[in-house]
Amino acid sequence: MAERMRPRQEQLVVVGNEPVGSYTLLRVARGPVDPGQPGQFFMLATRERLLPRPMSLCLAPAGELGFLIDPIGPGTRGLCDAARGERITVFGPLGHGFRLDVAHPVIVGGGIGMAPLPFLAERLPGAPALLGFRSRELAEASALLPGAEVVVEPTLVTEPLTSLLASEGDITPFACGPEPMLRAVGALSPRARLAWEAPMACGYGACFGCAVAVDGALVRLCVEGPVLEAARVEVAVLPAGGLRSPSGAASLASRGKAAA
Amino acid sequence: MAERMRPRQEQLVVVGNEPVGSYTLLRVARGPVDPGQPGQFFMLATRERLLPRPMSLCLAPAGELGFLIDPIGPGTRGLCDAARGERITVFGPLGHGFRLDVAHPVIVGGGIGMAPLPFLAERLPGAPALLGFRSRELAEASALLPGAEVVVEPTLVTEPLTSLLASEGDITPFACGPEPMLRAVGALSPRARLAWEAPMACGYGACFGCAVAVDGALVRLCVEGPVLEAARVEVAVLPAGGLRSPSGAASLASRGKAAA
Amino acid sequence: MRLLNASGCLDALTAPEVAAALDVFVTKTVTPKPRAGNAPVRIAETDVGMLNSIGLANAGLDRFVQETLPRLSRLPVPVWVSVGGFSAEDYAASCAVLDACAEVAAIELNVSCPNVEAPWASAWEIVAAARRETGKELYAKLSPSVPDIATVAVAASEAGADGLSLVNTMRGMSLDPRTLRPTLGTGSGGLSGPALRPIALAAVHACAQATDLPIVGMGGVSSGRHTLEFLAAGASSVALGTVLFSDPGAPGRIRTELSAEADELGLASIDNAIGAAFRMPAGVLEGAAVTKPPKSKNRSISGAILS
Amino acid sequence: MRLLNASGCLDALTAPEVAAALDVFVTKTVTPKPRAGNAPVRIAETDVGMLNSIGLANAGLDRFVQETLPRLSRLPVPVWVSVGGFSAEDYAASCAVLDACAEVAAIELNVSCPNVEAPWASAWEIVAAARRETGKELYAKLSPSVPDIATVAVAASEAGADGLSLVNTMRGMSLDPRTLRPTLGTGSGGLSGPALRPIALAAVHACAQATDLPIVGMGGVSSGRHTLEFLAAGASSVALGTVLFSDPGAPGRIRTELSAEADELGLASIDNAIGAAFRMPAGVLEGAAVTKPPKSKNRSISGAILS
Ligand SMILES: Cc1cc2nc3c(=O)[nH]c(=O)nc-3n(C[C@H](O)[C@H](O)[C@H](O)COP(=O)(O)OP(=O)(O)OC[C@H]3O[C@@H](n4cnc5c(N)ncnc54)[C@H](O)[C@@H]3O)c2cc1C
Ligand SMILES: Cc1cc2nc3c(=O)[nH]c(=O)nc-3n(C[C@H](O)[C@H](O)[C@H](O)COP(=O)(O)OP(=O)(O)OC[C@H]3O[C@@H](n4cnc5c(N)ncnc54)[C@H](O)[C@@H]3O)c2cc1C
Ligand SMILES: Cc1cc2nc3c(=O)[nH]c(=O)nc-3n(C[C@H](O)[C@H](O)[C@H](O)COP(=O)(O)O)c2cc1C
Ligand SMILES: Cc1cc2nc3c(=O)[nH]c(=O)nc-3n(C[C@H](O)[C@H](O)[C@H](O)COP(=O)(O)O)c2cc1C
Ligand code: FES
Ligand code: FES
Repeated sequence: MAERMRPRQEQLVVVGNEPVGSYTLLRVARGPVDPGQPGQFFMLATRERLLPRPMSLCLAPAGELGFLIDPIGPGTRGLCDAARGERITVFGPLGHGFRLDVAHPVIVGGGIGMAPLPFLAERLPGAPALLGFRSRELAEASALLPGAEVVVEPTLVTEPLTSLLASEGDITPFACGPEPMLRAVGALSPRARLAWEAPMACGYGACFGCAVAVDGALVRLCVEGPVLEAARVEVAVLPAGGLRSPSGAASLASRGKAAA
Repeated sequence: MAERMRPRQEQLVVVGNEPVGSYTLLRVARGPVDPGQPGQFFMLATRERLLPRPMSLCLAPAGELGFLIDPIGPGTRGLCDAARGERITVFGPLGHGFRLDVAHPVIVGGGIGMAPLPFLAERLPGAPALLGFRSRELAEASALLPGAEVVVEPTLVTEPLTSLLASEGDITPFACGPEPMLRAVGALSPRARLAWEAPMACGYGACFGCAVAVDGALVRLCVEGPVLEAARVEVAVLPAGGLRSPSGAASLASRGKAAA
Repeated sequence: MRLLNASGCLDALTAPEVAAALDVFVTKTVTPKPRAGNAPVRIAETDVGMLNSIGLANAGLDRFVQETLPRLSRLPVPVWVSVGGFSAEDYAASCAVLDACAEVAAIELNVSCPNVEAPWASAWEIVAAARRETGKELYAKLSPSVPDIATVAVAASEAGADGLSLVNTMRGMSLDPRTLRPTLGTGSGGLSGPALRPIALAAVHACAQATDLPIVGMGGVSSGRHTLEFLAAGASSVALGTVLFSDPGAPGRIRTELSAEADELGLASIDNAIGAAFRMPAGVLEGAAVTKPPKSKNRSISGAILS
Repeated sequence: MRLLNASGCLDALTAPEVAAALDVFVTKTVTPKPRAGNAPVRIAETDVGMLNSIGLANAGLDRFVQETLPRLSRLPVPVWVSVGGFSAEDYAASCAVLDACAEVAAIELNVSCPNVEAPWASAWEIVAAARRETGKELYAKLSPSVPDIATVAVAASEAGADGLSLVNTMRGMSLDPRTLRPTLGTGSGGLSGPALRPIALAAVHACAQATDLPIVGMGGVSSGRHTLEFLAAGASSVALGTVLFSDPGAPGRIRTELSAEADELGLASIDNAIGAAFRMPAGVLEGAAVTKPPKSKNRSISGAILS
C-alpha cells in the first residue's frame, strides 16, 4: 500500500445528483480526498443502512468526485436519492486500480460496469472504447464516454472486441462489466485487466467478505483487486451464475410474470 | 366496553405544534376519531420508534385533538418535533376516563399530569382547579386551564387541597400527576379519582405490560384505568419510587453534576 | 397460509375485532396455577426491538377453563391454547384438562426450557407427556436460545408434536439512560420485534429442513414482505406479535400486502411461495404444488461455523 | 477501560492506523490448518444487522506464526491471538505453540460450540486443555446461542479462564428479495451489529453477576453511549466489530464520545461507570472505586421465565 494514496474518511457535501439514462450521477465536493487511480473505489455510506456501498470513481472533475450509480437495491437507491447539500461519508480511494503501462489499451464496458471507464479514459487518451448495454435507455449513460462504440443487446460487446482483436492482435482490454462479460473478455485475451465485483462490507481488508479465488487461493478482492489480470482469476468461486449474470439478474418477479 | 366509543386507528394530520412553557401542544385534525371522555388516552405512533406512546387527550376543540407533551425521551421528543402537515398514527380513545357523577369535583394536577385536565375542566364547568409545578417555566402550561390556582415548589399542590378539604369536606378530587402526588391526594381523600400511569406497549389490553395492583390483584391499567378510585390502588407494585417521583426523576446526570 | 397472533400479544376479549381478522386466535400462556407475573417495569423499548418481562401473568388453568374459554368460543375463529409449566407433569395435566374442552382447536406447548442443561431432552419430555394426555393438535413452541434449534425440533417431532411454533423471545436487556440500571424490573427480559427476524428466519429454515412438521413462523414480522419471507423459509403459517402493539390493524394490512406480493410474483396463491427458499433457481415458484424442502437426517454440525 | 476490535473485524496489516487507535489488537481466529472459508456470497445486510459466513478463512497456525505475527509485533499495541478449532486438542496444540511467542499478549479462545449437546461442558474442556499448555492470559469467547450463558461462563472460569469475551454472533438468515433464496452461500450465517446489542448486554450482565472474571463486551457497539452501557453492565473492556466496516475512524470517535459521556455524568474517569447497573440508585457512580457486582453461586433458573 506504500505507493498508493492513504485512504481518507470524510463527510463530503453532495453538489449534484443527475439522472443519466436509468443511472444517476452523484457528484460530491472532493474536500481533502484524493481521487486515486482509475479502477479504485470508494465506500459510500448510505442513509439508514448499516453498511457502506462500494462505488468506482467515475469522474474526477476539479474539486469533485463523481459516481455513476445503478439503483438496484436499498443502498444504491438511498445514494441516488441524496439531496444537494446533504453530507455523505466517503472512504477511499481503496484497492488496486488499472495499471496503465501497456502500449495499446482498449476500454470495454458493459452496463453499469461502465462506471469506472470515463475516469480511466481520461488517463488513456486516444484509447478506443467499446460499450454494451441491455437497452437503449441504459445506453444513454454512454454519453459520459464520448466517442465510444456502443452496442445494444442482442449484440454483445464481445463482438466488436473480437473484430478488434482479429485486426490488432497486441491490444490489451481494460474491462468492467457483468461477470459473464468479464469471463468472455478474459477468454478472448488472457492479459486483459478486469475490474471484478464481490459483495463488500468494509472495502479495506477487515471483513474477508469479498473473497475470490486468484491463482487457486482465496484472496480479498478489495485488497488485491478489484482490478486483476484475467488469467489469474478463477471465477468458479463467485456465486453461482455470478453477481450480475443474466441468470442471476432474472428475478423471481420477472420470471413469475412471464409465466403468468 | 359496550358503552364506550369503539377505538379507531387513523393517520391524522398535524395542524399545529406549539411550545407551552417547556411542554408542547400537538394538535391533529380529528378526522373520524372520537375524543372520548376526559381521562381517556390515545396511543400515538412516533417517528422511527417501534412502540406507540400513550397520551391523554388535553383539548378537544372542534375538528381537532390536542395533546400536551413533555419531551422526556425519544418518543415524546419525536412527537414534539412533528411538523405541520405530517401524518401521525393515532389509536383511541382508550381506557376508562373520569366518571363525572359527583356533586363537588375539584381538579388537581401536577406537572405534565395536568395534560388531561383542560378537557376535564370543560366537562366540569365551575369546578375549582389546583395546579402544582416544579418551576415557573413549567407553570406556564397552566395557561391551558384559566382560573386555576397555581403553586410552585417548594409549595406542593396538596397544601391548597388540604385547606379546601378542611373547609369543604364533601369535595371529590379528580387528580393527575406524579405518583407521590397521587398517593398524597389518595391519602387525603380515599374517594379521589386518580389518573395513574404505567409503561404501556399497546394501550388496548394486548401486552399485559401495564399491570398495577388494584384491590390486591394485578390488573391492566390500560383496561381498568387509567382512572381508578384512590382507595382501590395498591401503589406498592409500581416501580420503586414510582415513574415520576422526584427520586425517580433525579437523574444520574444531575446527581453526578451536583457532586462534581 | 394462516395468519395467527403470537401468544401473549393479543387478548381476544379486549380486542375481539383484531382477533376476528386472524385465521386462528392463540391465547396467552396458561399455567396450572394463577401467576401474578413479574413486578413492573415489564416492558421497554430498544432501538431494535422491545423487551418484556411479563412473567407469564395469568389467572391459572381453572379460571381460564371456567371463565375465559366460554367467552373465547364466541369468536369467529378457532382457538389455540398456549400451555406453560415448570415440569412435564404440569404440561400433561393442563393438556388432560384441555383435551375435554370442545372449544380448543389445538394446544401450543410453550417449551421455555425448564431444563437448561439439555433443551432437546426437555422438549422431548414435555411433548411426550402432553401427547399421552391429548389427541388434539399439539404445537411445540421453541426458544431460539439453543446451539442448534433443529435438534430440538427433531426431538419434538419424535415425541409426537404435530407442528412447531418458531420462535419465542431471546433474553435481552436495556439500561435506563439516566441511572444506567436495568429498565425492566427483572433486569433482563424477552427480546421481540425486528431484532428477532433474521434469527427466526434461520430457525424456521433449519427446522423445515430437519423435520416434516408444519411450522408457524414468527419473530419481528410486520409486513407482507416479512410474512412472505417466513413462508419461503418453510413456514406454512405466520404469527404476529409485537407489531400488534403499534398496529392493531396489522392483520388486514398484511393480508393486503401479501396479495400485492403474490401478484408481483405472478403467483395464483401465496401458498405457492411456501418453501421457495429451498427450491433450485430454475424451478422457483413454478407450478402450484408445494415443494417439500429436502430432509437430511444426518445434518452436519459443521454448519455451526459462522464467522 | 480498554477498547479492542472484535476478532475477524479488522486486519491490522491492511489498516495499521485503525489498529493503532485501539488499546489491544485481536487477530482473526487462527485454526491449526489453513482454511479457505465458505463459498461466496459471504456477507449480507439486513434491517437490523449484518450476516456473515466467512467460515474461519485463515492461513493456518504455521503461516500465522511465521509470517503474520512478526509483522503484527511492529504494532504500537499489544496483540491478542484468537484461536479456533474442532476439538479441545486443536485449541491445546495452538496454545502450546503461541505460548512460546513473545509477541502474543493474550489468547482468546473462540469457543464456538463444537459440542452442541452441552455448551458448558465443551467450554470447560477447551479452556482446561488450553490452560494446561499456556501461562498467557486466556479469554474465553462465548456464543449467546445457549439457554443460559452464565452457566457456560462459570464453567470457563472454573476451567481456568482469565477473562470472558462476550458475545459471538447468533445464527441468522436473509433471503434475496427477488429469488427468495438465502442470500448467503451457506444459507444462514452469523448475525452481528445492532440486533445483537440487547442480547449481548444481557449476556454481559448475567456473566458479570455469575463470575469474577474481567469481561470484554461486544455486540452492536457503535457509539460512546453503547460502550458506556456495556461498562455499566459489567464489562471492563469493549470491542468494536461491525461498526469498523462502516467507520474505520470509530475508535477515535467513540473515545471522544465516551469522554463527553463521562463529563455529562460528572465522572473523573469512565472506569467509574463499570458495574453501574448493579449499584443501588443511592450509591450510583459515587466515589471512584469500582463496585464489584454481587456474585450469586446458586443462581436461580426461574429467571429464565421471560414472557
Ligand atoms: C469495487 C466495486 C465497485 C463498484 N462500483 C459501482 C459503481 O460505480 N456503480 C454502481 O452502481 N455499482 C457499483 N458496484 C456495485 C454496488 O456496490 C452494488 O450494486 C451495491 O452495493 C448494491 O447495494 P444495494 O443496497 O443497492 O442493493 P442490495 O440490496 O445489496 O442488492 C440488490 C440486489 O442486487 C444484487 N446485488 C448485490 N450486489 C450486487 C452487485 N455487486 N452486482 C450486482 N448485483 C448485486 C443482490 O443479490 C440483490 O438481489 C461496485 C461494486 C464493487 C465491489
Ligand atoms: C395513560 C397515560 C397517559 C399519558 N399522558 C401523557 C400526556 O398527556 N403527556 C405526556 O407528556 N406524557 C403522558 N404520558 C407519559 C408518556 O406516555 C411517557 O412520557 C412516554 O411514553 C415516554 O416516552 P419517551 O420515548 O419519550 O421516553 P422513554 O425513553 O420511554 O423514557 C424516558 C425516561 O422517562 C422515564 N419514563 C418512561 N415512561 C415514563 C412515564 N410514563 N412517566 C415518567 N417517566 C417515564 C423512563 O424511565 C426514562 O428514564 C402518559 C402515560 C400514560 C400511561
Ligand atoms: C409482551 C409479550 C408477551 C408474550 N407472552 C408470551 C406468552 O405468554 N407465551 C408465549 O409462548 N410467548 C409469549 N411471547 C412471545 C411471542 O409469542 C413471540 O414468540 C415473540 O414475541 C416473537 O414474535 P414478535 O417478534 O412478532 O413479537 C410474548 C411476547 C411479548 C412481546
Ligand atoms: C465479518 C465477521 C467476521 C468475524 N470473524 C470472527 C472470527 O474469526 N472469530 C471470532 O471469534 N469472531 C468473529 N466474528 C464475531 C465478532 O468478533 C463479534 O463477536 C461479533 O461480530 C459481535 O460484535 P459486533 O456486533 O460489534 O460486530 C466475526 C464477525 C464478523 C461480522
Ligand atoms: S470488503 Fe471487507 S475484506 Fe474486502
Ligand atoms: S398497555 Fe398493553 S395491556 Fe396495557
